[in-house]
Amino acid sequence: MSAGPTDAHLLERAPFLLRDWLTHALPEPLRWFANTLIAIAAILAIFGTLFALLTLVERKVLGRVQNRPGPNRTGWFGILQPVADGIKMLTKEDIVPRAADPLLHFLAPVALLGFSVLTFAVIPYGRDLVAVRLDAGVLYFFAAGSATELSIFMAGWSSNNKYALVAAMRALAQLISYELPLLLSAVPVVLAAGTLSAPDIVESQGGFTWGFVPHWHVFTPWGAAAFLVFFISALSESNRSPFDLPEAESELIAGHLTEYSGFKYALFFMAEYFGMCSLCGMAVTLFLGGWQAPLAALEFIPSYAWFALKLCALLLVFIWIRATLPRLRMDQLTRFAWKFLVPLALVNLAASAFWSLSFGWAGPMQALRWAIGIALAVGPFVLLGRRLGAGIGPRTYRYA
Amino acid sequence: MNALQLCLAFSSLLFAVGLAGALARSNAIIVLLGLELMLNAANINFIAFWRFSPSSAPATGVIFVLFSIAVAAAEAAVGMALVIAIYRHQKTIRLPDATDLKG
Amino acid sequence: MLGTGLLQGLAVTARNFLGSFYDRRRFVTTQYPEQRTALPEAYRNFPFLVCESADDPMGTLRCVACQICEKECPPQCIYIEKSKDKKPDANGKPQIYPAVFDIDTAVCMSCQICVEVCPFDAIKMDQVFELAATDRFGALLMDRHALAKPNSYFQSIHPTEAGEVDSRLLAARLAAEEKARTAAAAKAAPKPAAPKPPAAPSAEAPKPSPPLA
Amino acid sequence: MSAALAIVALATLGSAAAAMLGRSLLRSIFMLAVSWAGVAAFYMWAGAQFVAFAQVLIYLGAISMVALFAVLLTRQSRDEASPPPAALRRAILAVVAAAGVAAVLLWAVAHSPLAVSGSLAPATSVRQLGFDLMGRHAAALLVVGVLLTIALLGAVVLAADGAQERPGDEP
Repeated sequence: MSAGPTDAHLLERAPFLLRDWLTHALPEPLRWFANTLIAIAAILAIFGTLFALLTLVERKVLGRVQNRPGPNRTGWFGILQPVADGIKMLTKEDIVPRAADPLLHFLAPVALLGFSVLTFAVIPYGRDLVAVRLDAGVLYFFAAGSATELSIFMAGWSSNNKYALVAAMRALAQLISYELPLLLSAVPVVLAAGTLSAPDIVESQGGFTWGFVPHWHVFTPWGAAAFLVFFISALSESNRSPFDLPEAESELIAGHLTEYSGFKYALFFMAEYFGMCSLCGMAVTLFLGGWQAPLAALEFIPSYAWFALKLCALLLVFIWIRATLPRLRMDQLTRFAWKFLVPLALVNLAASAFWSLSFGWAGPMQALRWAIGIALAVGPFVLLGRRLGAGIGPRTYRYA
Repeated sequence: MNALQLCLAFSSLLFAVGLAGALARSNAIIVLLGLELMLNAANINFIAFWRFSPSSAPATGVIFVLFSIAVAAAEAAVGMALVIAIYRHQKTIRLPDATDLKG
Repeated sequence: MLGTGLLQGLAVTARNFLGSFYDRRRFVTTQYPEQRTALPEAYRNFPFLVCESADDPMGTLRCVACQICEKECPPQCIYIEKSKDKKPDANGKPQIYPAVFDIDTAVCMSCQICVEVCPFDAIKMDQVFELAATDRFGALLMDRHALAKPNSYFQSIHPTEAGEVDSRLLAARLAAEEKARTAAAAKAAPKPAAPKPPAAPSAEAPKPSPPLA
Repeated sequence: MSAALAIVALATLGSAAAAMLGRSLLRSIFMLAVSWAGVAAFYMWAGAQFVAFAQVLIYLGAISMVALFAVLLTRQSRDEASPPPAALRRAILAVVAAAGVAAVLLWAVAHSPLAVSGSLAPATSVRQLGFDLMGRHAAALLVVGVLLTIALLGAVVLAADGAQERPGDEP
């Protein structure tokens, strides 16, 4: 963690003041170590709490969408439900199948959680509020994220269960397919910002046009398209509905989690929500201006509050989508990735290159720039969408 | 032995392990992965030389490794596709059994 | 265009989400143990025995231990033992009564056949559904003390059916009393000119036609 | 400094050797993944962060996945059949050959006059790397791009089912 802003007001500096108050007595090398530990502890504590609340909020929102109240028995409005769930998970028996590979069976949830936590290191949570300031932070994020696939496969294979194995293969195919559009939709942002460092990408989105339109990447034509692709891929990468094929309850019991119980199951659950949070955090960083305030007049609110607000909004959209869309079929899933998202992301790369090249255009040329930019974003969407819809229609069953 | 020599020894041993695997095993996938290990050993050499003997072009070693990784990825993709094609024809991926040119 | 259907779906869920906060008709959940909805009148689960008064349930059971229900019960969950002696029923006639009347609610399948075959309107379907017990065997086997419930209770849970049964029973009793009176009058009158009632004025109980027959 | 290198090297070599010796194919691939992660750790140690992340992304995220897929698609039995004598002889020969190669290489490493400059290479920023890739090495980058495209197409053609579903080809 860096030194922290000096000219910002008190609330903005609060995390740094708190940290320095805790560690100011320590000698220099030890102090650095303690600061790092505090950063890790803070991330784990905050996202652990967020995970607990998220499980509750998800069930509440799903309930409300289906016109029921959701869990409301444990504590005030069900606020203690996560605690009850946690106690239940912890006290359950940990069952390892006799035919399973015990080492990999144990290692899978640990590795998955480890890699998911690693991705939190490079996300800037506020002005100068980032655990590790890496030059290649975005690449680090995707590298750590891609390693989670291996853990899911490990879980599915080591269970020695046919459902788990099918789920593992599905997870592999799905994660490989959606890794590509996820990366490709992040590339335009890197192109526009000229850096792979997450804090610098957020810095590059500062400022306002006419005082009220923030310079976030999502407010450019290519940015909107890239955000769409990134968001859909993030849904898929975090195994969320409508892309939750690896754990499709209706056909695969619980997918790769079939043979897991008790605390290991809880770890998987936690890792899944951590992955969701970190992907949303990256989406906020790349496209929604990170910790930047949406209006200049609102900059008095501390930056980390803005980040938290945007993160929670994205997470709510995740839940909203889960409440709405039914699950895709496997062939639809891969077709959607390879025939729609990847070409869209590639065309979008060209669109963002055009946007960068035409930076200097002014006056009427500015209108032309917007027209071409929007055409480059919307055109491929419409054309590819038409082609995509062509093959997906109702299926004819030969033997049914 | 200085640090550079340690790195080079590390890479030589990794290369030998990969070579032994590629020569000894009959499973096509393991042979391919042995080749990948040997490529990795070469990459380690590039990084070691870049690290310990700075030249006029500061990033050359790193860039060479990047290219090498790209080539390794291509090799893996084509290699695995070949393995699957062989399996489809011969119903085996044991290399000693895959002796026919015509499948 | 691609995605318009998805947006429509999202709009529907959003409407439901927001609607559940202000529209009580949408938000239909009843918080069960605290709030209860009125059960529909036709709801039934397990049988109970009708008695005339809550003060003396065992003395006023309508059941005469004819054992028709025991024989008809498909899962055979009813067990009856007849009494050796007789007790006067509601009309003052001496009747056999059930010394033992057990229903195993763990076996009962709520088919209502016992109710349909009972000639005395003595067994009816109850609406009590909170029967959970920690003892699998004893707690779900109900004896006649547990099964006996007064007619007023029957009135409260199935008003339509109970009213029908009551009016039928009343009509039968009135007819029987009328018959008895005319019989008594005929006996008292010396002249046998009065038309004789068709049915024999025997001491048989006024037998209503079986319900729902 | 050297201790960290030794730990990383031992872990990498150990898992690589275990992968090459293991009977279970999938376990071998997991061990190889560990070994590739070890190589990435070596890159981190050597200050080549970008390469380390690329290594993790490509080897752990892509190549091990492709290998796992190949294993699952070509699965006959869980383990290889027990080695026949010919295979054993070949394995011994292979180990001897590899040991010979290792000995020669190690001798060369130990006896070469390797010029080590006192200063370590300056850590290259990603920006510098990007300028180099697009400037001095633009042609090579282009060639690699073409190579990857062709490899991808070739892989798809090779792995695609040769017997395409012909019309009227009822199962």
